[in-house]
Amino acid sequence: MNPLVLVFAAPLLGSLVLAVMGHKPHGRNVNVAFSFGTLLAALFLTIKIVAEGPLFAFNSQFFIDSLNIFLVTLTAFIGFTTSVFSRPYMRIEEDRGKMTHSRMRLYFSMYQLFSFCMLLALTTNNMGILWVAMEAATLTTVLLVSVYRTPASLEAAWKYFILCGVGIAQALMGTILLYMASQKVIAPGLNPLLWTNLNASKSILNPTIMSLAFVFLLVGYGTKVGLAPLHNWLPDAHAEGPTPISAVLSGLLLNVALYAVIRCKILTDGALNNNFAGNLMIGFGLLSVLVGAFSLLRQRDIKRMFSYSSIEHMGIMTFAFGMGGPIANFAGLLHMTVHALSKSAVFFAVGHAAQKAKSQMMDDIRGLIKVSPTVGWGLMMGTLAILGMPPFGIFASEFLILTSAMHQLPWSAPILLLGLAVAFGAIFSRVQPMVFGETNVKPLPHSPALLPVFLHLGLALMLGLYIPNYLNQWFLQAVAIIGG
Amino acid sequence: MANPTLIDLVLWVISGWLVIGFLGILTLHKFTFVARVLFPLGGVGGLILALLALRSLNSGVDENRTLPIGLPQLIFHLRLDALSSFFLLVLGVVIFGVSIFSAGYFRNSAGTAPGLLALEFHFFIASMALVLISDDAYVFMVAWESMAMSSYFLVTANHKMPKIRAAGFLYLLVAHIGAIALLLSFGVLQANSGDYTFSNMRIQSLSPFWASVAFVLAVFGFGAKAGILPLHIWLPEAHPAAPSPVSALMSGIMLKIAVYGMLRVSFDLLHIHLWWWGVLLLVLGLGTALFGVIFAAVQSDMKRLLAYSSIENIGLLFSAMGLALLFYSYGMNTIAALALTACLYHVAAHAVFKSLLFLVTGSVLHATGERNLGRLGGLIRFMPWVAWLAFIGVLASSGLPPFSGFVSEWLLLQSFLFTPSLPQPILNMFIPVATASIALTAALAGYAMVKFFGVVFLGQPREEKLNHAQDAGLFEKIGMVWLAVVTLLLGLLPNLTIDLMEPVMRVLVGQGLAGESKSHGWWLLTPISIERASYSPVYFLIGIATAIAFTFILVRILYHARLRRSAPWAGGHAWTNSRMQDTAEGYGQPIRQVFEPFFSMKRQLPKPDDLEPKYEVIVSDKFWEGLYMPVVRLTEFLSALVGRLQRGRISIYLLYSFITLIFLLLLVPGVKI
Amino acid sequence: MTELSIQLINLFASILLLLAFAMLAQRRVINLVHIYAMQGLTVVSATSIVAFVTHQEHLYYSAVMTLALKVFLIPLVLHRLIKRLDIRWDVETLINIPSMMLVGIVLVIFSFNLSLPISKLSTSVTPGTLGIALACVLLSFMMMITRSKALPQVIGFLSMENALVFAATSATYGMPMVVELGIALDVLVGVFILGVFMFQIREQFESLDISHLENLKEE
Amino acid sequence: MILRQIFLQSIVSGASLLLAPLLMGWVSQLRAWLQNRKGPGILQPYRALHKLFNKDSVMADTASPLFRFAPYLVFGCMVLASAIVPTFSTELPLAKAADAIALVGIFALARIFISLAAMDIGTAFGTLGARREMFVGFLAEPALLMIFFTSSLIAHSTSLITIVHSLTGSSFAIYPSLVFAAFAFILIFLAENARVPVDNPSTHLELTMIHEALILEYSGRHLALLEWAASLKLFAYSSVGIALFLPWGINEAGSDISFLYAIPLFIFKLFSIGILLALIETFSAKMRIFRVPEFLATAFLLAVIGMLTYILLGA
Repeated sequence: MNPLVLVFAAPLLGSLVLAVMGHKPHGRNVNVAFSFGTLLAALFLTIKIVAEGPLFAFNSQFFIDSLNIFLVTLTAFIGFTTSVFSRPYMRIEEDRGKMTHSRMRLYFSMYQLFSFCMLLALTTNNMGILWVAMEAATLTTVLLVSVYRTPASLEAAWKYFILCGVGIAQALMGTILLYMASQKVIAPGLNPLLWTNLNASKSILNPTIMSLAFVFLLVGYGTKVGLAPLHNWLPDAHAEGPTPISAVLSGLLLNVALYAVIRCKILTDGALNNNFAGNLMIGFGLLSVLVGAFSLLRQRDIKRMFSYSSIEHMGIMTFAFGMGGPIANFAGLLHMTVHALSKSAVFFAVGHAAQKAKSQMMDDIRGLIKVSPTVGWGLMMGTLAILGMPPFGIFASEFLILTSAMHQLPWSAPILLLGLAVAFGAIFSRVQPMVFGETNVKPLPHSPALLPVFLHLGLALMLGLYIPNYLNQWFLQAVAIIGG
Repeated sequence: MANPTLIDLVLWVISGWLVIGFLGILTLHKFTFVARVLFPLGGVGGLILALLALRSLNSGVDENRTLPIGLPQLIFHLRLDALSSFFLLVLGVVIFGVSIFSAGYFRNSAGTAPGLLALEFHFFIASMALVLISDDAYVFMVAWESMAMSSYFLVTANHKMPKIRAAGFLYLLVAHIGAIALLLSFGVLQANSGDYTFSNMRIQSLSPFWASVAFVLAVFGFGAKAGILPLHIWLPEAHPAAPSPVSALMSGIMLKIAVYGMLRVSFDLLHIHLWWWGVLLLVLGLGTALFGVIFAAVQSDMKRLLAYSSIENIGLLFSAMGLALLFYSYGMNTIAALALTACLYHVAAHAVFKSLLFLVTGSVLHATGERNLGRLGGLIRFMPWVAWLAFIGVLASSGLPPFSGFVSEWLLLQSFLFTPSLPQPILNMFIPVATASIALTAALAGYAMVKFFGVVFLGQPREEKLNHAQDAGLFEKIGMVWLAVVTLLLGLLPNLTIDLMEPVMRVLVGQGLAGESKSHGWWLLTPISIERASYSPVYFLIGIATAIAFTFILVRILYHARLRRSAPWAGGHAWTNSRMQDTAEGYGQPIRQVFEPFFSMKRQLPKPDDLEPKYEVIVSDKFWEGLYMPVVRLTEFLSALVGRLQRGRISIYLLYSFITLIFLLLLVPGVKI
Repeated sequence: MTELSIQLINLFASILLLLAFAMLAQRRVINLVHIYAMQGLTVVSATSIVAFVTHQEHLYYSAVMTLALKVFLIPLVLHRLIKRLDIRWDVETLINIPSMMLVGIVLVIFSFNLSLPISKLSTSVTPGTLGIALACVLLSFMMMITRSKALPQVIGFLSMENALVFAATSATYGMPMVVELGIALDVLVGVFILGVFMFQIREQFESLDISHLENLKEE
Repeated sequence: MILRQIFLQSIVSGASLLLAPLLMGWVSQLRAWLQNRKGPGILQPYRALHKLFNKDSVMADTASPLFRFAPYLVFGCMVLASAIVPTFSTELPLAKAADAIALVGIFALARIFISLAAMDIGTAFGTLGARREMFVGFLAEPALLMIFFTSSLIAHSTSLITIVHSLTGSSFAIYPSLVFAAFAFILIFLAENARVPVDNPSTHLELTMIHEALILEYSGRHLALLEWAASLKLFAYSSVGIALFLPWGINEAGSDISFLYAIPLFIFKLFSIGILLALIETFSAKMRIFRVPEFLATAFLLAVIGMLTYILLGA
């Protein structure tokens, strides 16, 4: 049996089952089980790909190569760890009366469906299905963000829906243009929307249509990536939803959207033979870095702050991919991986911290190291990882990005320097008094799930010091696919 | 491995430190074990490292090693050459003293658990050693930032005080910005070859413009770590905040690591050398030195005083380096070697005596609980060990013969006297001024040090509780005695030390001084020629000692007057008390007056009718108001501006998307509107 | 393809544009729904013609689906929403209607120009339709920007989607069936979610005026 | 050879030890005459030293060992200083051990010891004196160094002997840079030896005193040593002045015959310096302590200008 079927079946089935019994006490465990199943299926798929090379499935509608396989694994992995984190977290939310039974069912069911949508978006070969999956991912997360039904969460979800909906509509326009361009040139009998077919004949696609298409696609998927100035939904959605959702939004959804942009960039580059797409991405990237960094300074809500940090990091990645070249692309992929791991770890720690303090306001969170040393150190280490302190992996990718930027685009170096410095100052000055200092808050009733935090940080640490050879090979092959 | 090479052994020491650190985590709260076993063990590691480095310097080792970690295309490249060996030697020597001291210093009650402290401490020293043997940009940066991070945690060991947290934050922020600048500098140096090893950087030929960019970025990055003006701002905050052994390590070694990096980049990695680089370093260094020492003289917190004194010394190091670079850029390699010798000598000397002095403040702090000079005094009577050891450090720090600080100062001034031979007339004009400021700095350093020693240890105790101060414990004494002995040796045996630097000079400028410097015997230092200049601390010491001994004996033999003790005479005033001594502020008053434009001062003067008259002067750094606050305000302004992007209105957000779309469509090639 | 069908498609395109302008000018919410339904009908007609001319079977399915969804189901849902929520008027647009029309005209010229190079290269028989579809997208976009109530905003969103479907059928003779189905499903689910939301928003804020949704912002 | 060197060195050192108080006495006698007083006689310093050595020493009960040790060290420093400065002969084996920079270092070492000793007792006067002494020192010391450097630039050496050699060298030359240096030196000379207008050695007025405040707590043999050290300092400074600015006629290594005229000539120069000093002290008034920085800064700047002049004119 094709392992891809399992990869899809596990979350879909989980979604259905949990829609029925998600409110039961062991619904949490079932959620973990299904996520674990997805992870196993993804690993199985990965092993198959490693052994046999790229894979087509279902009449070429699905295509798995080195560029998406590591994202599939990453998505399944973070999906799993987040479900582990959800166990005690949602239990406390339920105890505190923020979640009713029906909301629990909705939450778990949508959580699985969301995983499914992302895996679908990652593995599909059809640019149309990619669009559909992205839109579906938006819809599921809209429900997840609004799950508390508070005025703030409704407002956040509404904005999220409208802004991303409109954005995604532009991506549909782009897809139509793409289709139009390929329809004219592609050999009859081949599906003109399949990425592999497009990629094979990308050099003969009409450059004008392709550049128009790329603009629409970039605005569309870029909205989901959270590129400034299309980013306005992102802090609201991160801050008002449940923390596990913030973790997967930052850790996964943004990556998937960026993945879509990269796929489009590959085609555009092939058609245009200039760096039009790259330049646009460089511009968006730098703007996002600056906007993200300067916005960080004024935050008082901890989740909001880290969501701005995600904007900044997505900016760095977009910049890296825009710049292109083997080193920058490698660094961009590495950054995607490590940022996902570190940022979700930070959100896990933040979740526990905010639950302890019963507030997301940073002024209310103090002395974590005293209440719970593990949460405190988890937040501190996660923050340092996010800020690019070695030996965490983000440092490795930032190292490569900055050093190659210094030669390829020297003028951008001061901007990046400014952005990183401001971000560092802003985040660290807030996190330090939260972790250190005095407090009189009592410990939580349920022991926090810190395994995911340290697992993620451990992996992020490892990737800074040692990248396993097979992962390196994937990255290298993916770099070859991205080219540029 | 049957016959491990030196670099392997160095790596074993580093890993040993890491293991000690992890043992610390395992024994988080076992105070006695951590203090009595782990810290001395780490100290022994330092000693072993020093011996290895000595061996390496003597045998002229140049060993490479790669470790299969790091980035896949860039595994860790390590290299042990003469330059790293020299710094490793300094590192090992200082760590031995500081670790042994720490064994007796840390108390169980401090904010951070002892085991965690051990982890941070050993991680810190291990990362410093790793910086020194790194041979590619990645491992260098990893070790560099680990060093910053671990020292940050050490600085904030007592994190319950908001002031300490603020100091730690400032420190890490400056360190991080500096690190990004370094990263960019390495980015230039690798010249887009994608190969980040130092050996690749050496063979890249950059245009003068790009080489200058790399150099200036390196100055910024390393200067931020070293505390060069105007990036010194963190230093006087972080040093007082940190526990004393940590201040000792930071001041003694970490600042030198920045000097090492600067030497590595400017002499080793860059293949061309422009004369104005030297001038830049020289000007920065001189400014820093003068600034540091003037501020040191007016401080009223003993650790701040020492921190500013470290700024001064770093300034001297940078000016020596700048001078060397200047000579080197004109191909005057012998004289460049002279200036570099001065620089390296001062690295060693300052590392040892400044750590010693910081350890002294630790002992004083433990015995009295006071850091404020205004509440100390007379401790020589209660803590004679600490006081006399401090005295050695103070004399070395003041640059007095025959102590270690004098040798480096002497060498530096000697090299300045060669500057008229430079082919640039404008530089010749500049040199007298530079020399004058070096001389002024040296003299002011003496002023500051007299203040430090005199106010802390001499006179009468300014507080009642000082009468119960206890002398340092055994471990503390051993640590300090070790450093004091090394200080004395460095002062008395300059030729032996310069011999050790010989291979370093060969690496950096192609030739050394050793051939000439001991041509008249090991005891006489003649760096260029005997006619030019000579200095012999041993003779010097013998001369003074003979004179003193002669005088003493003669006075004893010829005269038989007795010695009586009585209350101080004090010009006949009957009612003197300890409050009538000069305060630290009073002692700094002449400096405040002469150098008034340097400071921004707030005075609180007592009025005639005050019932509790209070006099207070707060001297602060003009750089805060003049440079940092505007930057902070600008950043806040910009962030407010960016914050206006997000006003909560969905229509506006949609408008952003709309405008972005239209704008990008206009950018599409081939679209004409 | 016959001359007649080309003219018909061009006619429907113009009607679509006209309706887009009408939507921009219309203040009564109920009329917006009617216009939306008419847009749907236009799209259905255009799709059927293309299907008829190109003999693509899946376009017929697409037309039927659009008819069911956009002419009947969604307008019906919207009607009921309006009744239940009791909203008739969108009191004030953020910009007055004449200036909005002016901006609209500029947008139309812009999109025509934009699609000009593509139309020249196009082998399609109806080169102008892409420009019109693009203009409709932008006009709907503008409508979303300027409306201050939640429901008109949603209608703007839906009409943008209509324009996109029109672009797909007229410029490319329809996307593959899987994609069309997916798009339709997404739209349907989206409308339901929005409907649920609107009830909840009214419950929480006691109004559907989106100016109440401005609490999450930077100080 | 070695014996000869040790012999010569002892002669020179012994001579300076014995001559130093004489110079002191000569200056005060001259001052007395210039001020129409009778004066204590030129040998008064010897008598004073003898008296002090024979007296009991009274020491504050709070004094630390540092306090007792300081007079010996200061005295030792001054002996060493006068041993390495060429007086009437350049054949000084000890001079190799310390050059001009080290000489400045020796003075600084002595200064720091005496200042610390003054702080040790913890009286108001002691700390005041220490502060003022260091204050004068931090300006005078670099100025002195600059003066040495001006001549070092000419001689391409910091060794005092080489400097004297090259200044007395084959051909007579006028060095304008040395003129500046000489003026600077006179100012420093006054300041460093606690002379009017910077300090007045014959007063104990607390508003003005510097040197006296430092040694206020000393008595008996310790005071004697300090006084002797002060006269040695005056002697050393005078010798420095002679060596740098009036070096002609000094005995060069290898020509023993020149001792015949070198020694009398040196004594003559010394006495002339004494006259100059007495004149200056008589015709100027003591400055306020706040004016001292200006005075010393002038000296410092003059010395720097001296160096600049050398670089500009090459002479």
